[in-house]
Amino acid sequence: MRATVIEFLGSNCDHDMVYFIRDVFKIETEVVWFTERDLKNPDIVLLPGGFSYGDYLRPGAMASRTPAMESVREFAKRGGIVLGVCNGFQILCESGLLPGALLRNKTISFICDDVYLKAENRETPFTSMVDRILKIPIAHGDGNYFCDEKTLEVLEKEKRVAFRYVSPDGKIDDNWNFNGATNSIAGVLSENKRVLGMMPHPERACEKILGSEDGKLIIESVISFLEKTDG
Amino acid sequence: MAEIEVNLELARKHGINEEEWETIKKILRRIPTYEELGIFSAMWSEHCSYKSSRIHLKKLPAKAPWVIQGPGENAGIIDIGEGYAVAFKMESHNHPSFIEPYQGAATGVGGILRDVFTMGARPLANLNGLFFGSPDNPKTPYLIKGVVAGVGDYGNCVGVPTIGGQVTFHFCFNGNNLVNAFTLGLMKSDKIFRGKAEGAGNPVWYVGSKTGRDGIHGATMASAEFSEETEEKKPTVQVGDPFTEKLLLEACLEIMEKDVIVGIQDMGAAGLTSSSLEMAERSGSGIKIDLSKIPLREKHMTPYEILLSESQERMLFVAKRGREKEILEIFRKWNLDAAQIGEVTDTKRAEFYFEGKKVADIPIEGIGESSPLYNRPFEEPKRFKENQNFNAGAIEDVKSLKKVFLDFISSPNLCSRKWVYRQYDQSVRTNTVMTSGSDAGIIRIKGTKKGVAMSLDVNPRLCFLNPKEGTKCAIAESALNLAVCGAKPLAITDCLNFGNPEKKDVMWEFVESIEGMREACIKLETPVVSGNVSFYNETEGTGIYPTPSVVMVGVVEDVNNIVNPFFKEEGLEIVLIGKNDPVIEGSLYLSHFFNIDKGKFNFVDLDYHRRLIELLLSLSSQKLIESAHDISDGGLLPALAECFLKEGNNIGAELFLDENFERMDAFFFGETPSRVLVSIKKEKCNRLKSICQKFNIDYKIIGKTGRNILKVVFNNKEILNIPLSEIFEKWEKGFERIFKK
Amino acid sequence: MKGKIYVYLKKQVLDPQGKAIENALKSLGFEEVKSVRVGKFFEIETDSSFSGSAKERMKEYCKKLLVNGVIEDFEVEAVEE
Amino acid sequence: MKGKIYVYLKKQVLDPQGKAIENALKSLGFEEVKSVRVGKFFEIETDSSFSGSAKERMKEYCKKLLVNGVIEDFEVEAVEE
Ligand SMILES: Nc1ncnc2c1ncn2[C@@H]1O[C@H](COP(=O)(O)OP(=O)(O)O)[C@@H](O)[C@H]1O
Ligand SMILES: [Mg+2]
Repeated sequence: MRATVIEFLGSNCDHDMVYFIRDVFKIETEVVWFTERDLKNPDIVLLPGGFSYGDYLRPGAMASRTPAMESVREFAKRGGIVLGVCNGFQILCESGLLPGALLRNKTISFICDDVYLKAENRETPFTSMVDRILKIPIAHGDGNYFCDEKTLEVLEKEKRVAFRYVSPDGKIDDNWNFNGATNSIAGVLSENKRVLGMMPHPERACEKILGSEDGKLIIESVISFLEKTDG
Repeated sequence: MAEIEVNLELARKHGINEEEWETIKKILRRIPTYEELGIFSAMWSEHCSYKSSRIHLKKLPAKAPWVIQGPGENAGIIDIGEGYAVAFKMESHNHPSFIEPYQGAATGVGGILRDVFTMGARPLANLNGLFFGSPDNPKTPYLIKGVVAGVGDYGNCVGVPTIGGQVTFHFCFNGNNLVNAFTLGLMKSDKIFRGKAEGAGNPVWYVGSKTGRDGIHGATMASAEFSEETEEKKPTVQVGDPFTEKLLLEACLEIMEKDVIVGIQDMGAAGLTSSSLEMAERSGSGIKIDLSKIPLREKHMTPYEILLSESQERMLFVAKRGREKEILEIFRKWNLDAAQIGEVTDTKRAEFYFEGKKVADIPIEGIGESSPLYNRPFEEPKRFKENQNFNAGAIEDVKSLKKVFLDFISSPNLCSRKWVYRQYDQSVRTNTVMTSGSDAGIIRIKGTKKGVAMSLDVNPRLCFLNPKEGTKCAIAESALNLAVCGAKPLAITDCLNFGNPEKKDVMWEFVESIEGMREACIKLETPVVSGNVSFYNETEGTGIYPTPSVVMVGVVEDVNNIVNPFFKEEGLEIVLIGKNDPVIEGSLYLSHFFNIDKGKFNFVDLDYHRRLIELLLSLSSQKLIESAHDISDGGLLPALAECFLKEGNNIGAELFLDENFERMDAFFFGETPSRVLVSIKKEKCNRLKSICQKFNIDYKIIGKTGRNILKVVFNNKEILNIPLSEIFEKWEKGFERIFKK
Repeated sequence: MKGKIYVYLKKQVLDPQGKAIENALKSLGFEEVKSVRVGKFFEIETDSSFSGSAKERMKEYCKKLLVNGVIEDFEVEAVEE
Repeated sequence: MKGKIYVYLKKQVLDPQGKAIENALKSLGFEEVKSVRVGKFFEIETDSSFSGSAKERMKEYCKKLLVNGVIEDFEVEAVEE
């Protein structure tokens, strides 16, 4: 398996993502600068979190209009697997690869905290191993997922909500939906379910010493998916 | 433009007095140009020259085998082993944060980040010390919202986790809030960069944001009291651009990998002027700069303005010759303006040109060596002895322990700070192994077992009552905060926030405080490797309490052995380690409930304290205890509560007291240094006891962890019984109440 | 050319910032406030090295970057010089 | 009353957003762009339960909350109804 992490000007979770994939999972990982078009033949493209272009204008707006993202769009069209985390999720929405948009948190402020996630659809490349409620950190100012009603209906019907914010015991609860996302949506899938955008940071929950290892289940799912499709 | 006549009157407007004016003329052997006057004024401002503090700062210990860089550089550096070193420093941004809380705080964080990465270290952790006026002051909510958002947004955007700090409310900060920002960065111990301008002929480069008319004379402003006049003189407020800072950080670290940089320094207070002069001064060289080559944001800027602009996100560096292409390539990659603006000379002079004309020519030694140095008069104020004589005996003792405890734990200085630190990214860079809500912030060093721990502390009230002993307490507390987690304290950085040094009592506070810092740092073997002085924290003649913030930095040998403050299971023994002789004189209890800041508090016994620290380190390395937490502000009962005040935690405590105590208030809420609460499995108690005996530290079992409640039993009588949920609710909502008022 | 572009959040889109400001104004005693919506604008200066009308050019800026059609509408005000 | 308040960054004050947008437009091929400044506006609706003119009232909102006089200027456009 080969992974590619895209770096944009101002990305600040790029190193964390590379550490997660390359050092924790020992997966062969390439780093591609946003001006490049060659993605170096990956099985998965990862869009890291963290303030590309300072979140100026709109989070993800400027990054989504870079040459590397054109290649990511083509890669996704061919059925490639793409995971965007936090700012990566925002970039995916801005580039049209995922529907909807991420608005300012309902608190108006940045929120850094642990959230609990429930995988709503286990039949996706990202969730087959997610057999429990995940505890994963969020750290964002604009994570309040929004889409129009028609889109929402489609997302729910097609089971394209990958993760929802829940209470520690797995219940939908507004008190645990810190940013105010529509239908407590924390992660959204593309039509072919091979592009996932999520606000929480699985790469920050990758070792016991950091407080949780739950984020690993998502990559383990992808590994198992790729093994099946390859073999 | 008409020539501006430079004379004594103009010099005075620049904050230069007659004596200094004469010295300037002597150094130059002529009347200074307008630009030169600007340079002298900035360089000789209190903020840049430390003219009132220098002779005292020299007394601080700065050496230890692990110190790689002491004061005098952009940040201090200590060796942490395995080929790594950490650079750290703290800086104040008090005045700007009062004028514009959001931008003032944001640019404060930006400035300290640059101080650290300019040395070649990658910033890995921030702390912030925030001091606000009384919560009832109408301006307080506005200030705290702005400051916290500013600190958060900047660090979050750059991608440096903020993992601790302090928030203190006291009416003495009504007219002057304080923002002290700390950054720590990691580097290879053999890859250190310094602010040097060496090698005549080497090019001088400018990189980063374009220069505008921001904050001209900011340094001078930070060197005067607030008054209506300063309101008018308000310079253009500096706006932070964390995105550019992030690019600058990455570009600088990338270029440092190549072998092209001779010296590098950020442009902080007094901008280009101080960075260029300081770099040349350190190297005993000269520097020649063409101001026409500086990238400008605004039209028609004068050389004077260019010299003194405090535009943010800019760096100055000296490179080796003939490496232009590589340098430009890297900065182009990061979308940054870079320009060659001059060169190093061997003239020992700072020469500035503008449009072909020489506008300033100053002997660098002159500006440094002749820089004013004051031994300002100081005198113990009358209030000092008066306050010490206060006796709390007349204060009525606690009647309802429950009510007082709940009020206290939800009060502004004790309640949860989560409203603040939830706005800070604490986990970016995936190193954070302990963060806000515990006693210290700790990051692990990837590729090793080590961790670096840090804690920011000061108790302004104690420093007001007794600056020397109060400062000792700050250092002692900071060290103890590390030790309870299992980190060995190694060195400190400080931020000395005081009032107007021209007042004898303020100067006395300063001198005493330095003496306390000296004694404590020598005893604890934690030298002062960097720091910052902020005077003139006064408004309309009223000054703040002396507030010498310190950050202690230390090392954890194995992050798997870290101890946190929280009770983990029922049935553990709760042991109080340390001398249990609390008093309410000078306590938060007395200040909060009775509005009295008086009395003689218990001084720290540094020998005892040092043994306590060693004891704690031995406990954590042996994995003997389950939790540890120091007892500080608020005394025993709040500290005990802090061992279970955590989301989702439902392990409470029962205290069994047989001791005869005279007063409830002193026993439960009184303060004294060098006390720690630990929880431990019953079967290990004897071992703990014998280790305590070995270190000659007092030991007493005072209770047991239990389920869901906080209970106190005194002589077989229950005197307190509160469900944890009730305590948690009160404690957690403390900040909301400040905003509702 | 000089131009101004106004960007509005679509009506159906929740405006958390507007809501917060509304509440803040009310709590300052401005109880008459019924609703607040926040928008942004761009003031843009260009030279004349482009073809087509100024207004069309500005619309292109919007479509290519400045506006997210999922949540925002815009208006353009261009001054040719 | 309905009103609009436009808030501008003062001329001398750095506009990091504007600068980044300017660069982004250029790199998308709009090389004619010389400068971009970003501002914001508020659309406010109120009932009539206040005294004084609508315009004055809006100015009060600005001074009390909406505008940071240290770095921003504003303009008010009020429609009495
Ligand atoms: N401004 C702040 N930013 C981040 N964390 C903070 C801030 N203020 C306080 N904290 C955190 O809240 C907790 C309680 O603070 P404090 O009572 O000052 O701790 P201590 O008494 O152990 O020094 C600590 O973990 C501290 O790091
Ligand atoms: Mg502590």
